[in-house]
Amino acid sequence: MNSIFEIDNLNLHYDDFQALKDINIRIEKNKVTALIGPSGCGKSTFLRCLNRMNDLIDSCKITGEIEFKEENIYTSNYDVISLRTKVGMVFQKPNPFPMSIYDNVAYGPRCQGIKDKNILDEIVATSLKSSALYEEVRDRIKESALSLSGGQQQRLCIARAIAMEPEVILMDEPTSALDPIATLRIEELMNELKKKYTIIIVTHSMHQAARISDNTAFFLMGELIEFDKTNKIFTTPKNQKTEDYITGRFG
Amino acid sequence: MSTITRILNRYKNRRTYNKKEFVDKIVRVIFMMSTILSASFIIIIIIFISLKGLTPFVTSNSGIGSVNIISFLTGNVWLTGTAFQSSLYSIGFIIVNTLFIAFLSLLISMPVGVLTALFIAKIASRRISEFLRIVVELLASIPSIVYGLFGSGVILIFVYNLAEAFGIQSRGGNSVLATVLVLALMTLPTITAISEVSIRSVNKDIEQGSLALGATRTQTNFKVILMSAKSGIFASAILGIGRALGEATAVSLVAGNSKSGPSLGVFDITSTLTSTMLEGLKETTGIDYDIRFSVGLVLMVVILLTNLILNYIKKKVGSIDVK
Amino acid sequence: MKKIALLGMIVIGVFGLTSCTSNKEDGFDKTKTVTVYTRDTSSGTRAGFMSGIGFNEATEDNSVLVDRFVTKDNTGILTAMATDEYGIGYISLASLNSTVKGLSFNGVEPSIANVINNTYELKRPFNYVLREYGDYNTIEEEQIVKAFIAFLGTIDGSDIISDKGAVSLDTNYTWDDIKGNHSICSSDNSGITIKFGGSDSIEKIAKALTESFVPKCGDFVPEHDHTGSTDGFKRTQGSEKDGDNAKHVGFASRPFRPDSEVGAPGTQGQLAWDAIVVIVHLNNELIDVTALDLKSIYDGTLSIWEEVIN
Amino acid sequence: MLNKRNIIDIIYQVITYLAASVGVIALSMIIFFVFSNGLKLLNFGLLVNDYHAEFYNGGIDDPIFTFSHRPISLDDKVFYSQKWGIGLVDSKDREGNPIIIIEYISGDSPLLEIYDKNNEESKEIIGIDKGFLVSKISYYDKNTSLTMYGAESMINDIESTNEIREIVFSSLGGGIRGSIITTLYLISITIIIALPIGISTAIYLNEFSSKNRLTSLLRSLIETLTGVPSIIFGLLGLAVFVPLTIRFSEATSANIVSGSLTLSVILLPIIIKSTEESLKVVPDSFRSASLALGANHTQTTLKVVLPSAFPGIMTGTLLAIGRIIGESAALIFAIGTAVKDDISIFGKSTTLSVHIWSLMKDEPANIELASTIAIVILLIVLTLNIIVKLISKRFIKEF
Repeated sequence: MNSIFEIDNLNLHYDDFQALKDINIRIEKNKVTALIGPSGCGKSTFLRCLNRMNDLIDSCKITGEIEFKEENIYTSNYDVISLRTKVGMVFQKPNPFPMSIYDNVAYGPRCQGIKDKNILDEIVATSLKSSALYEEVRDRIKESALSLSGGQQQRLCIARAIAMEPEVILMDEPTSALDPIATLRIEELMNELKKKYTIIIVTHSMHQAARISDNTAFFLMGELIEFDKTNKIFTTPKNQKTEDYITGRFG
Repeated sequence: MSTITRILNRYKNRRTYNKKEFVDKIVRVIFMMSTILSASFIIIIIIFISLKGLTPFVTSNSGIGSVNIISFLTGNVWLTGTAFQSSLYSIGFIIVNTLFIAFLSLLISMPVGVLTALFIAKIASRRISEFLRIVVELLASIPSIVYGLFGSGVILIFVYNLAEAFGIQSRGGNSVLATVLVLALMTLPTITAISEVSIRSVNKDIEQGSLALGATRTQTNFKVILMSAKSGIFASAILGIGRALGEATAVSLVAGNSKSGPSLGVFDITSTLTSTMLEGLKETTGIDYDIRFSVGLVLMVVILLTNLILNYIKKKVGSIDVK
Repeated sequence: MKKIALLGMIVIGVFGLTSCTSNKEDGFDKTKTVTVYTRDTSSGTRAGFMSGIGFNEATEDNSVLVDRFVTKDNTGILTAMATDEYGIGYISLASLNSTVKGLSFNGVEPSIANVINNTYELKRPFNYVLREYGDYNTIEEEQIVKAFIAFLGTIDGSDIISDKGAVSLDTNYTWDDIKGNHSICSSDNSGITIKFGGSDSIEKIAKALTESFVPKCGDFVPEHDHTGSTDGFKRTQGSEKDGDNAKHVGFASRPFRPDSEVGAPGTQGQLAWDAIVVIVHLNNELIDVTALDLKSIYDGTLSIWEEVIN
Repeated sequence: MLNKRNIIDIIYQVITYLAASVGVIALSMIIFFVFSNGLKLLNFGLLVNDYHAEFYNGGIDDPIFTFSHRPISLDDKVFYSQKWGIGLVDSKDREGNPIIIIEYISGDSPLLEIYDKNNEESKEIIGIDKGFLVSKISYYDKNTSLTMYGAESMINDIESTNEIREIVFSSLGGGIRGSIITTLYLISITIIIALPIGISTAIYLNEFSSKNRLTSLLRSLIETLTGVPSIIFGLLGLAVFVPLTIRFSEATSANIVSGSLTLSVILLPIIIKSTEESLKVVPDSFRSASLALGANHTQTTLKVVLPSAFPGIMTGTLLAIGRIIGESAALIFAIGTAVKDDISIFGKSTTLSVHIWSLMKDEPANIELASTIAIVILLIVLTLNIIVKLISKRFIKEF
């Protein structure tokens, strides 16, 4: 198995509350991995561990190991900023910056010190093309990103993330704020993207998980209950709790 | 591998860790320095005012004798004896006057200011409220001396005639009432502006919720909106009372600057800590000058205590906030 | 639209109410108490007034005054007398106008003529004090200051003093007569700054004097910073003479204190007199007041107008 | 149908309208008071003229008298001297003092030959003209004609004399150009000092600081600053900033820089508070998105958070400028009260509101000019207000 993330004995506490309990999981490269489970089960928290976004929360304590490309990312001198350029992220609500479309996409590369206009132009064009937004916005690339529709905004956020050419894209319920048509377009996009990138997606919708993912992990009360090929999880779950959840008995 | 990918990888795999973290650290230190600088001014002020303000109590004031701190804080005659030759100062009655006046002026400016804010934020049409807002902003920037001018040119005459109508002989209108009116006017813009912001920021859902339950506009305005904006309105009161306590120039033109007291009748002349400070600041040395810093010190303590008490009340009130 | 109309009606209503409280014209009620107005203890006018009515102890002591007196500045007292029918106060003669009534003092009308002929007694001197001779940065500064003081004694100088409402001293020679003695004034002095300070009551006169004297004396630069009589001596020969606020010429609107403000010989002098006028409201029946009555009013012995108006 | 609920509603409504109208009336009365007192002095000349008048001492030798008749067009209020060919009128200067103005001077008047007495050798002709002030005329044989005696007596005096010893002219002073320039300097310097410190403090408190005792101590120290009355800030300026600027610059007394430093301290809490409020409104998702893209803390703050908070910071700055323009108590100590025409940032001068203060301190006070300056202040604030509103509107529209 060609894994990009290897997580061993991961425990996470917010003050006294244990949000993740003893997680062990291997994430496969160039596959879509879906994380499912009821609200508050720890799936989003887990996702945010992978690019160390949990660092921003003071009360958050983590033990265990997360290896990204065979290197533990939770060591004191690990380069977090470089990690985040390799592990991109798309959030629940579309959150483009109040700048132009161009500046939004060019933001990441600029932060890394790329100033050459030609290179930036090419990055922006490529990213917008790969996120299937280019045709819609090519004439108003200097206009405010806030003038786009919700679905377009979310695709812009994806373009912004892939402008850095990361190896992994983390998606935290990327379609929960969108209408069905916009959701469909994002899902199509993910199918394209997984050729090049490893995608880890948190989703509320089991149908979405079934449609797009290769592997699925089921979280409950901070524990990883089951992790397997998506079709196995949805057809022959090994664990009773998983079966209860996907058949809609709770959650 | 495309050119772009190569370039990006080059930038990404650069050992940026040290540099970027370093920049963060430097920037943090710079920002922290400016924070410490901002915070240090109050310490400089306190040290400076205390050094000057405590002199009359701890030194013999070049032979006159030191001021007794107890009688200074409790007595009811500003100065017994000749200036520069006596140490018998007391400001007990002035502290009472100052608090009394600030309280009364807030009693007028709070309801008027808050209701004006409600009017601007919820009732008036867009155009009228835009106009009123500019008026309020303008008034906030009028120099206090101009308020003093208005006070001595209009309010004194008004109060004098008012007292006469009641059959009372006032001292040319110089009175507690005139001072209260001037201070109420001066605090009005502050209270209106801040209350308006907090009224405006009340969540629309709450408002609509109330309307949907069959409450009228007026009921919604008073029972839901004002209640939800409570903490902001309280904050405006704190700022308002701060200005009322600290205002000097305008007050000294209408108070009458009494030298004994306390003055609790509305048509009686009065004096405040600030007007007392201002009066003697022409000279530059000697006990009659130094004692003004003691008054300033007391003023700062009074303002601080008032703020603490009001903040405490605000927290109490805030905890039963309508959410 | 309804709202605007309602608001408009309220506005008109309140305006109407306030305008109803107009002045009543039912004459002067002698049974009312006297409201006493005074300047604060640092004022030179107050010092002149109190010593003029023989109440020296009240110059810097408020506790010997009548209870509930009102403290105001010059303008404050003037405007108060226009409103307060039962008030009494004092101002500088130069400020007197027709909105109030100026009283005769001991039977003598307050006028410039009566001040000059020495019959009007309620007055105070305007004095100057210079730095000690030799205590100047340059010899030029000292010479300009000397020329300025000489100018004060000329007809040209006293004209300006009179023009600003003070009473000038008698003189019979012009600047043209004496300018030969002050050769400094024929050179270009535009790089020299002379600092004036002290009494703020004399500020206007001092400014008028320098404005007129500057072109006569090589365009030196005058800098005025008037903070109070006490600073006049303090900043030329007293404790602050070498401080940041040091002055070349200081003014005092009262006599120099014999105990603490005696300077080097020839550095102090008088430039004018200022008359102080006792003022009351126009409706007041009083036209003349004696020093004794004033003292009794200010120490509280006479408190009802009837007792003053016999 | 009027039921109980309706009646209560109406009562509440009336109270609101009443209160709002009281506020509006009070506020409009102040504006009315200021305008009714000050409007008549407001003109362009006041804004651009010098405060200090230019004085000339004129002399005249062997005048050749004219006998030009009084022009018919001359107003009745003008007093005319046939002998000297000059028409004078009583007026008042901007500070309310009586003055005498030259209303007319005939083409053959001997007074046109007046030379500069201070320059005896060259005897340069001054070239007097309509609009000049005559402050006094002195003679060899009788008392000087002074402004205080009026134009009529001055005309009578010169009509009955054949020799003039000295005649003093001046231009009309009392303009407030110097005070306006000082105010503008003060605004710029104060903003240059206070804005960076205030914004970086707000950023530190809101973005960088960790929640600990030190932070909350710093925060409450800064909040305490808002409660300090401005007169005490003035004393701080006098005791700390004035000596500091004297030590490290060419300044010799209180100056614009020391005034700006003092004002900066007054403004810091205002700027910090309003900046912090607008930083708080910036959604956290912006910060996470930026960090997730590999930006560091500094980049996130400067490139994303700060620009989003920009309109709020502008509003805070506007409030601050209003405060600068209106402040007088503190500045009396920290910048001085000397009205100047040539403004230098290390020299003494006055702002508009201190100018008002010194007019009020005069004996007697000049309420008209004080009100006129108040109008100028109101106009400046109004202009700034509109400018800032336009800028932030544009800014919001663009992004």
